[in-house]
Amino acid sequence: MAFFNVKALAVATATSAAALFSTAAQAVEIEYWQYFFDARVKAMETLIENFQEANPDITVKMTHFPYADYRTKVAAAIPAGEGPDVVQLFYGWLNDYVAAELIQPLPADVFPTSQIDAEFFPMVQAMKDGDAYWALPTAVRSLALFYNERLLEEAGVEPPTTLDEMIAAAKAMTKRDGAGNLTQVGMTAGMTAQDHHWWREGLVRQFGGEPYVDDYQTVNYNSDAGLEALNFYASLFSGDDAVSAIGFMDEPQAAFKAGRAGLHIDGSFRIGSLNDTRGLKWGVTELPATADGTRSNYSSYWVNAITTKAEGEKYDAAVKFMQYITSDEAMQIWLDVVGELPAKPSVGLTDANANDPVFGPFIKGLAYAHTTKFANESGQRQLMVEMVERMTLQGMSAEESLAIAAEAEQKILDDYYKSASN
Amino acid sequence: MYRNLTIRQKQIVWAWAFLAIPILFYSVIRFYPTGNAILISFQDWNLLGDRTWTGLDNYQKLFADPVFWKVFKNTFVYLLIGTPVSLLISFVIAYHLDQVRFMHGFLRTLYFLPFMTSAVAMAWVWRWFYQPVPVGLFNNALASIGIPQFPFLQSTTWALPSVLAPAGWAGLGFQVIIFMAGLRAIPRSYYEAARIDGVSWWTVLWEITLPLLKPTIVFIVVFSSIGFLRIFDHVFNMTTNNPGGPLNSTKPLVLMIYETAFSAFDMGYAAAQTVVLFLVLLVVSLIQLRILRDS
Amino acid sequence: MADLAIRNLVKRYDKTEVLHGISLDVEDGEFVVFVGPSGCGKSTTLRLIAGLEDATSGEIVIGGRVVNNLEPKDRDIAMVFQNYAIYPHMTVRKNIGFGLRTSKMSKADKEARIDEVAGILGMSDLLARKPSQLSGGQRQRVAIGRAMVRDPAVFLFDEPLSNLDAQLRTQMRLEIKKLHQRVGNTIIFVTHDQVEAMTMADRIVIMKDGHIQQVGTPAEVYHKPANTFVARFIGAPSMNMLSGTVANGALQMASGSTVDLGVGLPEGRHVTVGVRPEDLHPGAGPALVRGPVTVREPLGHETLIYVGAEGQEVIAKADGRTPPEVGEEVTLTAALDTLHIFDAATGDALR
Amino acid sequence: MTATEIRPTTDALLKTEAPKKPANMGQILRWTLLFLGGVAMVMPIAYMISTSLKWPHEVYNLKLIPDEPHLENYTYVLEDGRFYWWFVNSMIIAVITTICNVIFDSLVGYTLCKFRFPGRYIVFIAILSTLMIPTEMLVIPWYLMSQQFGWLDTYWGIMFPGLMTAFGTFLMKQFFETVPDDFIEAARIDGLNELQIWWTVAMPLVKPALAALAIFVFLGNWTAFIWPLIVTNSVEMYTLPVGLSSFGDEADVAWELIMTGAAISTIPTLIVFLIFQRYIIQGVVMAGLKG
Repeated sequence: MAFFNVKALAVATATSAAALFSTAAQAVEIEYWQYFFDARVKAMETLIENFQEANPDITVKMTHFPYADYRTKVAAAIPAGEGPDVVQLFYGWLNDYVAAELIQPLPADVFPTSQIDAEFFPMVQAMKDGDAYWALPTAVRSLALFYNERLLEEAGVEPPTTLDEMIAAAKAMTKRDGAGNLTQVGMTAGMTAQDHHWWREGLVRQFGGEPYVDDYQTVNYNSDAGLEALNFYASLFSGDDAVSAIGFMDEPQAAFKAGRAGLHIDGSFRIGSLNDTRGLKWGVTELPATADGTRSNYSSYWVNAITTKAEGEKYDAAVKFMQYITSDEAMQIWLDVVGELPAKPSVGLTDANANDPVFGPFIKGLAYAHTTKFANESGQRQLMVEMVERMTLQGMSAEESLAIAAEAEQKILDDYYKSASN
Repeated sequence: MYRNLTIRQKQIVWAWAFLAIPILFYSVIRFYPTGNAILISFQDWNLLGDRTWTGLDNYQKLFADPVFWKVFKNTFVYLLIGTPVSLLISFVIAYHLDQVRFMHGFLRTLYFLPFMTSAVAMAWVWRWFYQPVPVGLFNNALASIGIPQFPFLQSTTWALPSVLAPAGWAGLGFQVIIFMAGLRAIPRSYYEAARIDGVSWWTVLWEITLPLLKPTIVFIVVFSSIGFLRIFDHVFNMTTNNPGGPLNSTKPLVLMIYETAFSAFDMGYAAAQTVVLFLVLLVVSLIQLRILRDS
Repeated sequence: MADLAIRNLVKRYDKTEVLHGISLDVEDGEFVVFVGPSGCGKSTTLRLIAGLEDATSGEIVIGGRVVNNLEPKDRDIAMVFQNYAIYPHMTVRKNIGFGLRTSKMSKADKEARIDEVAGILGMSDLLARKPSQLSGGQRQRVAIGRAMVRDPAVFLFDEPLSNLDAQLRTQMRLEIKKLHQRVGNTIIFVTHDQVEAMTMADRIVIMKDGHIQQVGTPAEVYHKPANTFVARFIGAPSMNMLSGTVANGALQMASGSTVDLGVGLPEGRHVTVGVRPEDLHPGAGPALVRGPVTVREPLGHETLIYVGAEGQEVIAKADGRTPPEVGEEVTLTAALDTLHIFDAATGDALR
Repeated sequence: MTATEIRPTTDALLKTEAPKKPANMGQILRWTLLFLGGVAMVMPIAYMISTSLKWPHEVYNLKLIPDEPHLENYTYVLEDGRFYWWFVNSMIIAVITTICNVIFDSLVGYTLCKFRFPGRYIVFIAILSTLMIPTEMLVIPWYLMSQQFGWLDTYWGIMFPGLMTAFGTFLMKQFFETVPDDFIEAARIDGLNELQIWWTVAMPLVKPALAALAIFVFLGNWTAFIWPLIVTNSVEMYTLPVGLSSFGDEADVAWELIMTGAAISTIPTLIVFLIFQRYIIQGVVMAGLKG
């Protein structure tokens, strides 16, 4: 029998050694993924540092991917059981992830629905499903009008507050060479950047329309208002007195950064990179209103969610991490570093933030912002790009081009919602 | 045991031992995925959810898709402009370079250098050249002599040739070298005999040089046409903010596949497109093989 | 050193049989030359002996051991190839030493052996060179050195001289013969050149279409060819072949003359009468051939004359000083004991 | 006739052996036009390098020689650290893939050329047929495969599709045809096993072909774009072309920085070319004549 005793002892030793080992290496490691954008990575590094200080038993490993590939990577990795425990997703993708059971709902006891409904900007309610939220943002973003102070001064104009003022100011800042080529534009234009959001949720609504109905399942911009909005947008870069040109300096933000554009519509996330640009003096103001004062803006956000990969102690750690990155403190850090706006009015709408010369216009914009629900953001953007191209390159009338775009976009939506309902 | 084998059997053992890893490789990395791609082309799959069998739906969708036909046409335009133009230019250069002694090596280096560059790097260089004023080199040059700017990449007509140019440019040196080798392989005595016969320069070119160059020409045509049919790097990098644009005028099949698979995640649809690409390459190769056999 | 035996060796590629069961015994130290036109199976036989290919059936015995399933390296042989197979990327020393790669000798012994071989071949000064810096004959010597260095029981030579120019070939075949006399190993030498065979061999093996036609010393195959093939293959210019019939115990030649050989031949049989050009000359005696001279080839001490007769052309030897004129009608004769009689149907020698 | 003569043959092809003609007007004109054409060919490369040495305000003028050339752009781009990694990644991948191709393509080519065994023809045709299968067709299954086996974002993942190529195999088979069987049989008689024969006898005989193959594979992998783009996730795993592509967008079209990045990824191959020019051109010629 001695044999058995020895064996039992050996097993006991092994077990306790294993136990010992696991206590020693007790820190739970969870993985966090987001796309690469310098400021976002820096901000998240700060947040992780703070979080780990408060929770020494948890380590968070951040991985980031370039924006263009991010969606592919996430979609590929999670089903393979490889990916993150907490993941950052564009709000428009959420349905896919819920349907594919790649993310799990946030625990209602830690994230009570009623509290979130009350505390966050109402747009996040799209993330709610019955009693639970699937995901929550740290920050939201909106659009505003950037201006080059030096060029405004040179032209002797003030930052515009209405669309008419904007056109006038842009005209004053537009320069041409002897051959009639633009060498400096009054305003940037290009659907490839943020203009497609501005057109959809800004201009179309400001001209009295509603871009989509049926909870964004039906295209509705093929209307008089839509046409007027398109004509207005096209007037920026068509005709002899154009204040802009598509493809000027390759990309709108590049033209603005290079000091060759007076006005530029962009998101709050651009602030960081503009701050880094040497020799550029810029300011920002709210998106211009119509003559009767109508304003509209676009907002979007990235949410954080817990994936189905997180289980057991990793799940607990992930919940704690989620709690921290949706806290007031995290939101303020995110605003300071990234320039994205807090997702809670209580943090965003402090007097300091709302009157901030840089963040103020964006935060004010949130009050009248709309969030487009995309089925395929890049596909839908591409249709806007082509809508303009048909007019500039093929001389198609705005009416016809608008109708084609509306039809094509409706098809994307139909396909998407049809297969989603399957 | 091995010792008891006959010499021939030992050779067989060695041969298969040498081929074991490569055969495994080709099976797993080439043949299995080919079958897999064909299979996926009959399925509906967005990478996240389940695969569902949809039969020929993807193909029906493809043939009904005007973008596909546009892209299909573009692919052939790349081929049908790129191959003959680069063939002609490289032949003319090789023909003359062949007859130059002074600093021959230096001139050859100038023509060959672009072949050593990376397509991505050079796509960006050319993209910059093509920009409108005040950025682009070409348009700045035009503007400086008072000529209105030219919409290289901002035109549905000119964007494709503009994208094609750097691709042809990069491959030109390669073709020139091969042409020169082909020219040098023609025995001098043929030319000397023709000189004695007093035949014209044109007849020599047409009756001696070109027929004897046929294998070289076929090689270059096969090589470059497969390259043009599969063009991607240049297009992708010259049109990143509007891939294949404007209005799909530069989009080749490979870029459409890439977008369908890795932006729209419509794997089945993308696979159907690759099957079509495969068939196109197959047909083009077979036609070329036929021509090769005729020679 | 060892003797070598081949018993009923058959080689078949798929359905084609290229060796039809040949047998041969080679004595220790013998220099045997396989000769025959291309495709006769001589190289195949050599490759089977070397172990580069499998015999379909039959046995190969070297030094009393059946070696059929042995690796080449275990057969105690060495081979010199037509293209020398000396490696352009190695120096002469490395090339010669290559044969010792798998040997268990110490490094110093190997070096000593290489030097010894190089000494024998007279190329001690060339050891550091690359093959590209050598002449054809020197390359050939390196190839032989590579084979020699292993001191094999049997040397195999596969047409080793065919890539050399005529003068060098003559010189090299002398050297190989001397080498054989000096080292005394068994040598199997394959060539398509009958002069090489005649000058070098102790015994010649003449092959055709996968069969051995005759085995014998150079004198035997020259003077007593077993059949018309051997008769025509050995000797240059080739033996003249005239047709005749046996009638009344004598040869009735196509030229009309009758030659009485004084030996019994089957009555009425069609035969082929072979006579070597050097034995055929204008003069008195039984007229074997009659006809006009078509071409003269003066060689100095003698002149070859081509005589057209009965639709064929025969070659004869005439005096170097006063040969017949072209167009002159001549009568050719030969000593009776120089005539070779073959069966017209089978080609086998009757006498 | 033998492998040793491949080199002299191609050398002869490349030698400038055109008949010497007196320098007449036609010849001078021909030379001048060829020279101008050659200069035009290298202009994009020249502007790339020149722009990488310019300050932003100079970028848009047409001067080829910068007023005040400087290396600040390089410092900026390299300080960022990513280009350094991309460079290392590209180098590792290109080198390993090249070694694998040189070994396996030649092993297969050699086996198919010098061994007689049942199934030889089928294997040859099967490998050759993969030339017909476009890489694009395989990208999606490869991606799924990589995903399943956890190869995404690894060196192995980037490399595995290119470890052997049918083209290389075919090329090597063609070259081994020029190696006389005698060489191999002589080695067999000398007692080398087949692996040793391949490595110590056959391989050195086709060195020029191996060099050509190596150069093509290296260049192909150094500039490969679509598969590395798909299979890499993290910025640290990018290869130079993928990195450059993402950098191009991210730099907000600061052309002097993009040109610097382009120069960093191009200059190494240009240097390799200028050093090994003879070998590379020989390789091109051989591929052209043998392929």
